[in-house]
Amino acid sequence: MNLRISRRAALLGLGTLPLATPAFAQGAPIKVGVLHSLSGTMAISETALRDTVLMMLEWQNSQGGIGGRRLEAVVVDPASNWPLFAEKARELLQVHRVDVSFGCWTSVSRKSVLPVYEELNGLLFYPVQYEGEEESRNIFYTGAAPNQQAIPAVEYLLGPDGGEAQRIVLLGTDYVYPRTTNRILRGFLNSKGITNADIMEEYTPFGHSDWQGIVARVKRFAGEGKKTAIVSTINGDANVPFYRELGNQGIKAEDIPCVAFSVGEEELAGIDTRPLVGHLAAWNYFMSVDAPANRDFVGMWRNYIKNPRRVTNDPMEATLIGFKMWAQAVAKAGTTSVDAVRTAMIGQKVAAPSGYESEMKANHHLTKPVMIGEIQADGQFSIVSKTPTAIAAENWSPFIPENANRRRG
Amino acid sequence: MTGEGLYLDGVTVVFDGFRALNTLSLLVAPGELRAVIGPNGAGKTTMMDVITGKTRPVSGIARFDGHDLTRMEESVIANLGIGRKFQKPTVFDALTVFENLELALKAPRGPVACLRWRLSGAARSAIERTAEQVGLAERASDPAGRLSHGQRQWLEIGMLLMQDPKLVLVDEPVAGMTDHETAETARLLVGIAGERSVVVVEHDLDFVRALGCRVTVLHEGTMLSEGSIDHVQADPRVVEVYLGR
Amino acid sequence: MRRFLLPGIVALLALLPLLNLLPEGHPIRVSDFVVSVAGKWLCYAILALALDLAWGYAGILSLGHGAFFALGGYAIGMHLMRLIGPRGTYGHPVLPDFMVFLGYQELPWFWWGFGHFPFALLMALLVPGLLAFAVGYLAFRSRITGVYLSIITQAMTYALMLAFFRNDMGFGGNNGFTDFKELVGMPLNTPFARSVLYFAALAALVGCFLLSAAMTRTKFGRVLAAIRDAESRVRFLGYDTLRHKLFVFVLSAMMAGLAGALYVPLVGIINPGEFSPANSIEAVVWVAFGGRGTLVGAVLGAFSVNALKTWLTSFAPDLWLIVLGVLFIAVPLLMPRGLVGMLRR
Amino acid sequence: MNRLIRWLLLLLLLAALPARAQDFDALVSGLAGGFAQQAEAVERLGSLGDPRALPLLRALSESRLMRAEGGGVRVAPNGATPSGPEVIRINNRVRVALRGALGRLQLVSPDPAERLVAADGLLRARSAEDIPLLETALARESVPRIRDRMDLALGAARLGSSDPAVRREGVAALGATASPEARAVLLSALGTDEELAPAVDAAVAAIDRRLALRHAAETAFQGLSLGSVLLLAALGLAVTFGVMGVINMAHGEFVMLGAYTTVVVQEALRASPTLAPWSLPLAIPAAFLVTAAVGAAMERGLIRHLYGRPLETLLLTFGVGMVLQQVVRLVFGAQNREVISPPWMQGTLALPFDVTVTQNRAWIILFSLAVLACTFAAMRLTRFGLEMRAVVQNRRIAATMGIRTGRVDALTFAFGSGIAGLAGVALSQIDNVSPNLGTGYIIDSFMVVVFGGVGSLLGTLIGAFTLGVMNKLLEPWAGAVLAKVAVLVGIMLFIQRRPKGLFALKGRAAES
Repeated sequence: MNLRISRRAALLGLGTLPLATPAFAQGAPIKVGVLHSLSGTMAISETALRDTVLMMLEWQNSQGGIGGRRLEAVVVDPASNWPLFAEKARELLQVHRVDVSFGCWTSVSRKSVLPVYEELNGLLFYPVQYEGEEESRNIFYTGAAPNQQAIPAVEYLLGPDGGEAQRIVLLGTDYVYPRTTNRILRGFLNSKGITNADIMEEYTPFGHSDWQGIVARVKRFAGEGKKTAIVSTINGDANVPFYRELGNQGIKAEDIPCVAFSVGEEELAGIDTRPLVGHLAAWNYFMSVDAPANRDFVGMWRNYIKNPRRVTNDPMEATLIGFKMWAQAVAKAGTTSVDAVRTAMIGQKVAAPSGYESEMKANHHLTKPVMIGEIQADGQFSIVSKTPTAIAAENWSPFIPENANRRRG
Repeated sequence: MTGEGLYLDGVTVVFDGFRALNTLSLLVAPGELRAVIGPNGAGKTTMMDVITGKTRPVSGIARFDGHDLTRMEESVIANLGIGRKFQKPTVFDALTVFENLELALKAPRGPVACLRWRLSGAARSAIERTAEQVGLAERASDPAGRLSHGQRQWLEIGMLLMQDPKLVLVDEPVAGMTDHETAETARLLVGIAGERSVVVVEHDLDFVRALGCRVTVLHEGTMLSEGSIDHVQADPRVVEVYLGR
Repeated sequence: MRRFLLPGIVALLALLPLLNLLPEGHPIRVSDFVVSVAGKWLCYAILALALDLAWGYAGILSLGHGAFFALGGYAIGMHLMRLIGPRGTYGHPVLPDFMVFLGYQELPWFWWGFGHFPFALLMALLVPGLLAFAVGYLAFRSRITGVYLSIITQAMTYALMLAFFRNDMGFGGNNGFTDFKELVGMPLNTPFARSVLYFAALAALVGCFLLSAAMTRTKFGRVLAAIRDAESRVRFLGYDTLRHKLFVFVLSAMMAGLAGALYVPLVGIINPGEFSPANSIEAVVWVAFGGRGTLVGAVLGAFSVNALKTWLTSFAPDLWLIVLGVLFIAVPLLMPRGLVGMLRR
Repeated sequence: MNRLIRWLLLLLLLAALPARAQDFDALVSGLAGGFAQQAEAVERLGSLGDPRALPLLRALSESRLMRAEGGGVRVAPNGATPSGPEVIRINNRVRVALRGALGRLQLVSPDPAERLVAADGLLRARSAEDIPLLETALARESVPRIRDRMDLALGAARLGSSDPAVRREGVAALGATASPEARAVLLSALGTDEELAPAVDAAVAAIDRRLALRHAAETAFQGLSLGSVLLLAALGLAVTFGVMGVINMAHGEFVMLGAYTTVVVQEALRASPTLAPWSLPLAIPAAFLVTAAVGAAMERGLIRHLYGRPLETLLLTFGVGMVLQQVVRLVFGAQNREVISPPWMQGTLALPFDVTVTQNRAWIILFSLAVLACTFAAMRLTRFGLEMRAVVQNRRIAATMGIRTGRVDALTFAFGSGIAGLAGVALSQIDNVSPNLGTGYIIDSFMVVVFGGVGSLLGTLIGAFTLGVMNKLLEPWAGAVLAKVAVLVGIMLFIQRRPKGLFALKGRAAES
């Protein structure tokens, strides 16, 4: 189905057809760009988001579109290649004239397209948790900022339910999200009286598959007599071999619990989770959330993807929230014009599948609940802690001293 | 004619425990024409490899005009004035006959010199003269890839001449040639010698006889016999290992 | 007729940004997108030209040219980062954002001088050149040729990719450099800047093309062809093939560096992904597709394969890899001499 | 008889503890409360020592304890996996408490495995209350492994005693071991006990000396394990590249196909209870055949047209790799696929001198050596191997002797590809099964083959293990990335010195 859509798009994509049709004519379809990698290393995570957007689009059309106008998707493949992200963003905006885009995963892809969206005044919804330290008027961030994920998770580890950890191992893939998050966490831990001598920090490359040495070193670090916990910002692909090694070296959650920020239901689908029971993840949504909105979401997804075993995850939920908010904002503004929609976006509220109500704040970030889940033998998470209310994002972390002399604006 | 010519003494080459050359000694005077014969595996080609720097001996002396050949790069040896013609003719198929000869022409060999190289009238006429000499004047602007087997052999000899070497090494020049071509080649080689030393490695005894020069017989990497063709053919050791078979 | 073919194409290419100036909705107006994408292809064409010089003419199949390209890009990227100055997020007068962030107190020594455009441009040529010199010298001296050389150069770009991914290297890690503001006083991210960069890339391509064409017509070019076909024979002719190969390899690397230097301001980002071995192989495919050993072929290949890729990633986002893969299979089998070879026949 | 004594002993122990049976029901209903309440209830049930608690706690730890209607709890049968909101969920805090409680209750169990787990649990609980319990159990224990564990647990328990003499005894006992756990326990005591500090320091130093050897052995194992992975990935290349001279850039994708074959075999056999446990061994021939077939098809259909043009082959196979990757992505989806490890490949294996290694990696080392041996045998001992070597040495003469060279080429390539498939089976046990699986290994494999010496299986073996061990030696102080970069640069420099690799073919044949 999406092939048919993109074929039309492709005809325009030739760049040879003069674009005389005014894009905003009454009744003309609203164009939704989908900028997720369908090949290359990031396809593993991003294809599900492409499908989520298409699902929402189909749903919205079944509701009669927005203001009587149908929605039409333009799917492109930036192929996990960052300069190609920028090129495809420009193509979406200038050739296909999309009214809104949903896309990107990882900060580098977002940073690659950001100048394009700012130059051409486009609108992008970014659905993944990230390190913060950014705020663009052309981007709405529907994933978590560090204070909506990392800090509550570590707080949990330090508390009685998490095992009262006194030493922390910060393991991450060597890129900006783990580096920043760990920097914020170090500041936070220091403020809680955990000195740098009790913090181990180590980075590995993308797709790292040989974890023997690092896990052995973690074991040794944990063998210094203080209760130790691992905080993992390991990126997608490397998690499977990491968890396998953890399980095989006999590190149980009771001894050294590991809390992860990038491991969701999709990642666990590739692992036998029985040896991992009790390890943790922090998100703003888990598939196991017991709420009517979530049951609708899971049912709709499995119905759309025609697979009763497929799972949902946090970035998919964030995509859904973003989509719904955007649709509401367009309806409210009565136009798809970027400036009007941007204004209408602020203050939009959606009853999210997480069971909480999320609100778009003026800093272009959402309020979100924080949930801690323990891995279960069936690959799902058992929610062991959640915040009573959705909390607002601090995209400029107070634990980063340089934010004090940040340029506003 | 100056210098001492080619001087090999006690040269030994070992491949995986196999002695391809075993204390080989050979002296070729300036201007001399010498034929080297021997059965397969006698070390003829290895000897040429040592002289041209392709193979390093484990021991022994290889000198040309007082230069130690065992320590030099192939290209440096070539620039000393040692030219080599391979058994299988290797000319540059993508280039024309003229360009092949031009590459061989004695001139500065560095990249910058090659970039700045302009063909002078003298060089052009030297190339044309050589093309004439090897009978390829008519085909000067054809790619070498289109030449027949014999013509390629001649072109290679022509390239040797362009190098203006003091010592020419020729490996089985007449393999696969017609009788007429063989005779032509013998005449050509005899003509070249005198001004320069020529070492010819060959199987074809009729051809060697036609050269009418001193003959060295190799066997198992060492010199078995040396002298006129009639002398070596009469040598019983030679008869046993080579001719007798 | 053939005499006017190339100048004609160049003139057409030069016209492209001018068509962008026409008012919106004009039948022959080209969009910003086309200008920026075409500018990118021009840079790729320079890279293809560089690769063709080494592979098509001298038989040196480098699977590491992407590394030279990326190094050139990084050199200019460093300059662009320095130019951001206090306009960065944290407002630091000297240090780029990522350094502020990783807690650098001062600029690392290898960043010195990159505030000056001529220095950065020089480095964009010199650094790839020096790397090519070192790798080439070691490899050619040891007579590493053919596929061995390909594997070594591939390992080189792979090692560089791993190294540049490290945040501790001081080159911005995975994120690399982005969010550039200006170049030689000209604000980037405007249609005007893109046109200027487009013309710069076009001029560089024409320059590189003419230089390569002139070079391959000299005796040096013939020596290279001879080395490609029978290297040891060339050595027995008295040519030190090491020096010739090194010369062309270094020159080719510098050309690739120049391509990268033009590419980065155009696309607005440079990161270690550019070092990925697949990028280098893709560049080889452009040359093979266009026809190696002919300069026109290299340029044509870069344009056509990339045009196809741009189009397919929108037209058939799920299938484009298969289409491109089949193309890579078909070229060596069905058109070993590439597009140019086919057209000439 | 023996069993009876055990139960009597248990009763005896229970009588010694303060029995407050009236609390039992209250505590049991606490098991269904909040996490904090649960943990408290579990701890108290453990020290209460009522044998009725044992099945309840076990059920709780295995998610079989359910909320019954009317406030109580009920136990689902052993082996059941109930679901729904009535299942009582626990968290890590409860799990830690459970471990201690179950330890106390199971320490005199007739099942040695349970006693071992119990001793382990008590070691981690480190409570002085357990001293008499452990002393009695130790007196009866006959299995050496469990005795060692109980000794450790006793030492740890003594360290928590209020009597300094007992504590000193504990330090001495722990210091006599070579166990990292003992070291951890000692170090944790260091902070609380000024007086014992010198004794603890000495004990830790003694343990460290014994551990140093162990760490070295473990590092060596890690290196060998990485080497075995490299060996598997490179062996197929050693055949296709080393023997045939074909640069197969799709080699990594063949590895990936092998891994996906494993997934498919597992899924096909999932329904059959007799075959399912054997799915991994069964996947071995399947993966070999599938990839060999793809390899043969590729050789006959494509590569054969390009012999003598290695650079073109390189491009062509790169294209094949792209296509294979995307086809797999479209067929199986971009997500990771789950591969289940059989129980005998999970957990750690204890070797002599307390060296522990992970089972799956130990198996993979053995597997890689077995594959190497088979490859060697196939090339040296079979008719096919003889023909293959003949074709490699002189194709024309081999053909005149009646060898069908085309068939030999196809078989050789199929054989090399099949080995890649075998690598895929092994990699499915340690890495992601995703369409990108192969890309991570291709360059390393080439480096191994080039480093070891093209055409030499022995070279591939030594090359792979050398690189593996070097990587692991460098890793602790250079980090994973720099270690890898250093090894790559090292190989590049090494090849300058020995362009033909470690084990080069010498002589005339190698010159051409």
